[in-house]
Amino acid sequence: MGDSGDLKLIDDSGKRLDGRKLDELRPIKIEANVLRRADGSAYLEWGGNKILAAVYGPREAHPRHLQDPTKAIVQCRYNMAAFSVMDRKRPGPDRRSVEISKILSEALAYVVFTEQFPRTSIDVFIEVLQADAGTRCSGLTAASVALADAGIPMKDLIVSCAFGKVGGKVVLDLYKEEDNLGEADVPIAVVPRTEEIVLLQMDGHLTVEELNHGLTMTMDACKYIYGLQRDALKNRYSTGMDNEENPKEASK
Amino acid sequence: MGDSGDLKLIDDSGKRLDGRKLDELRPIKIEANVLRRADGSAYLEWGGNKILAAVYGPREAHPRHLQDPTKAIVQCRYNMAAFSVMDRKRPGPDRRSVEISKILSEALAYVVFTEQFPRTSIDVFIEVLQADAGTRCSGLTAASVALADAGIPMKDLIVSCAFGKVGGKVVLDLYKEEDNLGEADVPIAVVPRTEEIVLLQMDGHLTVEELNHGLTMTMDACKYIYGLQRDALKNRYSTGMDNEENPKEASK
Amino acid sequence: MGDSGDLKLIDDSGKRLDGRKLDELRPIKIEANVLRRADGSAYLEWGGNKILAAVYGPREAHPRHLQDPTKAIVQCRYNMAAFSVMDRKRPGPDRRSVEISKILSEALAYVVFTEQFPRTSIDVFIEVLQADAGTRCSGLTAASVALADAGIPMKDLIVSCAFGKVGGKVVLDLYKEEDNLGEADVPIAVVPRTEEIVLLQMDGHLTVEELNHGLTMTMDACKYIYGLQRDALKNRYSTGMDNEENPKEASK
Amino acid sequence: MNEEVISEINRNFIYQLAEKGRRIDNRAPDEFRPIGVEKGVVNTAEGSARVHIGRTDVLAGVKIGIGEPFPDTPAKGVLTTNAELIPLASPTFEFGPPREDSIELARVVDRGIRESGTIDLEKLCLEEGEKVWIVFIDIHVLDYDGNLFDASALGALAALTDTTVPASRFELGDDFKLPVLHYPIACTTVKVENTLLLDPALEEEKIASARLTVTTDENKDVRAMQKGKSGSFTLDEVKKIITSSQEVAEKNRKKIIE
Amino acid sequence: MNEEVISEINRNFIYQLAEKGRRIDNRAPDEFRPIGVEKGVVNTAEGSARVHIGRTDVLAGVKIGIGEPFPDTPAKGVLTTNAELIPLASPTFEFGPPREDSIELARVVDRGIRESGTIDLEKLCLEEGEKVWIVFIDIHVLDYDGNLFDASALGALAALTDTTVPASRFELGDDFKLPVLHYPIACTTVKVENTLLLDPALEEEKIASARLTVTTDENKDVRAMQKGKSGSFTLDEVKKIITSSQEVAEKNRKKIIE
Amino acid sequence: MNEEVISEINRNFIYQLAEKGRRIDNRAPDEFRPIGVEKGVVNTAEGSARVHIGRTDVLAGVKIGIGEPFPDTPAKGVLTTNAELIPLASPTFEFGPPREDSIELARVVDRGIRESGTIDLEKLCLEEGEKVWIVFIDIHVLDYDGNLFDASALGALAALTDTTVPASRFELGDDFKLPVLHYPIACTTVKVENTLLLDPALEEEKIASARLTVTTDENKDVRAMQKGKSGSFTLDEVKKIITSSQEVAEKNRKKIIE
Repeated sequence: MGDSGDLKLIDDSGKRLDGRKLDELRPIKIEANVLRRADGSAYLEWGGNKILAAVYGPREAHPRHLQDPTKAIVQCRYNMAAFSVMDRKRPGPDRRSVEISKILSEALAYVVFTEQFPRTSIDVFIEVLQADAGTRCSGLTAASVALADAGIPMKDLIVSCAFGKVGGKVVLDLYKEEDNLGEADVPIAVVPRTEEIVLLQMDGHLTVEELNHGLTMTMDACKYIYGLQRDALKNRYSTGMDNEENPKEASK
Repeated sequence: MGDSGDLKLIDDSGKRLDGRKLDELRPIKIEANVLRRADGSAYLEWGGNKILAAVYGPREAHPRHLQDPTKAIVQCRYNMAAFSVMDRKRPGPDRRSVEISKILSEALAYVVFTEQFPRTSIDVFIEVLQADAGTRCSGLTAASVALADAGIPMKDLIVSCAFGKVGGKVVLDLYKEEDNLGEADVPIAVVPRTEEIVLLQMDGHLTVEELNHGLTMTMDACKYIYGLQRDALKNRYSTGMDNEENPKEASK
Repeated sequence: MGDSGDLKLIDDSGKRLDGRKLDELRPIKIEANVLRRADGSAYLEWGGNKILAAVYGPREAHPRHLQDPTKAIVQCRYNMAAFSVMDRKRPGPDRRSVEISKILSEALAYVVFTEQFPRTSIDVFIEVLQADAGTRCSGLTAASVALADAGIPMKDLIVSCAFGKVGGKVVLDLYKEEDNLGEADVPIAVVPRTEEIVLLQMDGHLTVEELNHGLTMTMDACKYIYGLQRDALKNRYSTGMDNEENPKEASK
Repeated sequence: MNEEVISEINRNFIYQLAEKGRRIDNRAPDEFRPIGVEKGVVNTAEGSARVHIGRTDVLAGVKIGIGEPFPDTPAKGVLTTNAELIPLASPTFEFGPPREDSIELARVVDRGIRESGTIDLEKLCLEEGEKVWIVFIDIHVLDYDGNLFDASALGALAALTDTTVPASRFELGDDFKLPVLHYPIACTTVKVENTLLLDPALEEEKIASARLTVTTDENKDVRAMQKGKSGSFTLDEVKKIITSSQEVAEKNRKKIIE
Repeated sequence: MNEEVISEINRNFIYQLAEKGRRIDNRAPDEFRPIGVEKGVVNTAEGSARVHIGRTDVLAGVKIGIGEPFPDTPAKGVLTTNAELIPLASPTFEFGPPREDSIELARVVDRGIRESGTIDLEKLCLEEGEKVWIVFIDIHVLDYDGNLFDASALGALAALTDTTVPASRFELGDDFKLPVLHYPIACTTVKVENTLLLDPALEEEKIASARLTVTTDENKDVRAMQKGKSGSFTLDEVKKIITSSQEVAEKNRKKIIE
Repeated sequence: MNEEVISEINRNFIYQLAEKGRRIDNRAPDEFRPIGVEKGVVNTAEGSARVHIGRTDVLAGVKIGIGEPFPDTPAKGVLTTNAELIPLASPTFEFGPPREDSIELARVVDRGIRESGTIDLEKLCLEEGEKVWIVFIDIHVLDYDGNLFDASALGALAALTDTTVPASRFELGDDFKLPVLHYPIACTTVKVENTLLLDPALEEEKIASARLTVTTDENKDVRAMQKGKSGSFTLDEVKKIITSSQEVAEKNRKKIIE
């Protein structure tokens, strides 16, 4: 969390630098079934984030010592393209992406009926093509659509969104400038039907009251995003990058 | 490919800086069966190149997932000694040697009767001890002698040679200075009996006419080198680094 | 080995900079059974060295190709904590620790009845928490106590100690300053009952006479340390870091 | 015997106890195991502390070096945190490069310290944009009996409060105590069936469905959180955990400051 | 189902079609699949392009940085090319460090651009021997349905033509378009039985015996070639491939320049 | 046939010979195999030598570069030694990063040279604390038939005596011979049953219980030692080995100096 200096992140009318209200999400667009080779996929634009998620599996887990005889393992790999950020990122995993991959894997495993696929791996790949803060939330939201698109049996989708604190105010869904200069960032992921929390991180400085307020605000936002996810899944045979044909069917 | 500046790479009488004619090879010397431990080996000097090639196998492929139940895999590793070039090379594979190893493996696999040795690996190691341009061609030429020396059943040997463009002229077999300052470099490998091309790379700038001329010229050169390879194999029990004894037999 | 410059490492009365006589050891303290999770463990302070050793096994050797069908393998890993030396050490193995781990493994394998545990691995971990010269000797001395604490059948313990040459004199058990400025360092490990030598390294400059003198002196020191090791093993249920309970028993 | 195979019986036993609000070592659900903090245990480090939480044993060392600041904070010192899950500490820790568990541990400890402004990094600037003090925190886990997050965070903070910047060694003036401004304490709670257990022992940690670490400062404000494991919490559970973490943190903080 | 096991039936089917000069998707042997090029798709990159060849989908991004020139070209900018065969794009791409396939891909694309003098590197010198602009081309394969070489080369070139050097961000004057001098186009042909097929689809690529990529410039001159796979070409085949590559390159180049 | 499986018969045969003081190749226990030293074999190196001990074949090359001195020896050049057990040389050498065997080999050779002050490193200082000559010794094992330590040490020393510092290439004055002050020679002895065998051949090395390498200088002083393998020596054996190593070293040294 940085230092905003003289920059006023919230103006006198309570609007943010990008014109949003405190509890307003950035525009979100989700498409399911956008890739040919993957078993399931989704493309998501969320503010300036552009994210692709793909699912392979259930397939045999490699190496074998990873296999769990009682259930499938969910292996999520979060990766940023070198050009997805202002200062070129060296390709390959770094400590940040290893941690994010771990917590996203844990969150996704909660909703997948892993017991149905012992010894297998369900592999989820999240590629950040363009980043604008909130990539782990965007990626997780896209990944659960890709899982559903792959036909993996799930309790429910997962929706993820962050809130933060900017210019002394609790606000929803930070974008890059707010993330750099804000006072706190709290990514959350929930199972919308049950309101269970499956991912929760926080860094910065918040009172308990601010935290509680933010959690409630974000839970509501997640329910809205849930609708977008379901729409994307409904529309997957009518829209998409190639809407003249159904590529998954065509490949069989 | 570099920039020759004021340096005249071809003189008025059509001779190159090292005195060669345009279509003249550097001196080449090949010896087979020069190492004790390897199943087959060859030592080659080609201009300023000094190359050692060794073959092990067919032997069990490791790790096991590399095994092909229908045929042997040919794994060639091209490596430069740290001291083989003017600026010390860091030991170990780099991106260049990984690419060269791949294309040399592919070329060698064409002539080996791999179907005879399912699940095995035929391992070919090429060590560049002293480099003077054309090391991949030298290495491949040595490697096919080492394969024959190891008694691996083959359709034919492989011969490799490069042509290039220097001072506006298409020339055979670039050496270091020409390689640094020349306008194009085209390494080729052929099966001499059938004139099939199994390796072909090019970088630089050539017209189609220059390219066709160079290909024909290099094909002829390869046939000459083929003779040297066969002589080396014939002589393997009469010459070599230790001509007082046959090391391969002695070790049995 | 360094250069002592004007510093006088041995004073006129034959005392060393830290007040020790030429053949005097630094204070040594050994405790056995100090860790809960390990099968055997030991903590050792030797001058300014603080060392922890732990043993796991015999357990299945991984990866499988390491397994020896005729005996157990002894795998010792020597590691220095980043903060154990004045200039922070990058975490993870370096070339020095790889070499030390190898020779310590070899030394320990001599006294373990490895034939009793085919296909297994006996894993020994040595952690240098604070270093003051002689860490490999300290570590090996601690490791053999940890092996005994783990109940691994052994011919005898191993004791290790170094001698060196400082200010022209052969001295026992160099500490940091002497190691930096001394003329030679000779770490030795012995099986005390048989006086067999299982580890011997040397660097510096010694005459054969100095070497022989030092070897004899160090053999005597090892026998003294052997007593400390045995005391530690005898006392393991009465002292230790948690003497109110026996942690090994409590965990069963 | 493979210690990692917790028998079904043992698992069920812990479940049954948890339902009744009891634990295998007779602690209350919100009770920490005994905590021991010993500072100044490694004289080659600029600061160090060994922390026991029950039988979990962590050694944290601080080394101070000199380097360049980050471009976006040219007038601030640099903090880096590393954790090593060395195989000495547990049969499940493997030899090799850091894996996701140790990376997560290091990053969670780091965020707790960084986000609370524990160190006054501005006092660690030597020459703006050119030269600053670098604080290396290295966490060495020695015996793993559960709840590494809290033990490591406590060790790191204790080692920082023990640290002297060795300016004289670098001929940069007098040595000085590392300026520590805040005292963030991490408290970890796990969920076993529907019971929340603070400071999980190893067996509890293994069978727990979800984990939440809450780091609070001396004003009871929240500075960092990290949820882990493939289970879920309700919003109410999260709120309850935050409150209990605040309370316990006050107690545990005294082990550092006193 | 393991997609990599192409059934004998399928293989034979492609062979039989090839003998008759036909292909599984009804293309002519020298016909490319539909090509789509979209520039400017990533605003964090200084230049970017997404290229489809049929269902093969590649995203190329260009980042511009500042660094030192190579000692032997002190007055020239630096070009580096990297390709990532990320496991999102195919069940056969593995997670981990670059393997030989991605290294070969990156090097072939790099040579096509470098050897044709695509970028006017002399215009990218800031201070001779000290400071130059560095052009990073990163190729991200998103969906792999054959012929990555041509798609990647096309993506890289398209991204370069989309690139603005962000000089003002570094306070080094006004931004300017990356100076692009040439337009090298790679065309890949494979040999299936004795038939030459341009722009191989995935199934064709898999069963082909040999592959040849020819990169030609707008003057029809050859700038780079790369033969792959364990089969052979006759000299006549090579000449035929070069000619057809020149022709198709002219068509494909228009997708970039138009 | 897996060469690594030495049959029980062969093993017993070597044991029985050793008991009688005899060896498989009819050498005396303290006899080296024929040694061949050829200097100046690689013209891209600043110094080089190829050494045969029997059929063991090692190529050592020296490259000279420029770099910074170590902080604690600001007025001295830098020596670094690397050894590659390339898989060309033996079916037991694997492709990949250096493993413990090659690391031990490099470090033992390095210590022999370093501890005897072989190179006058003070003559390799260009600018105190800033710029010194760096001597890279690279050892390439070409054929492995036992006793790599002695062959590598001999190769390294021979290559050093062949080395010219290429000052003119760096425009730093005239080229000059690398100043070599001492001639340390490594002699390796193994113990087979209770017999000590100098210069072990591959088969002897494999079945030996213990190994001791003793490096002595031209004054017969000991400069480095390294014991290896999981067996033991008595104090008497060590003393005997040191004495015989001194004697043989004198003979072997002549191969370098003559």
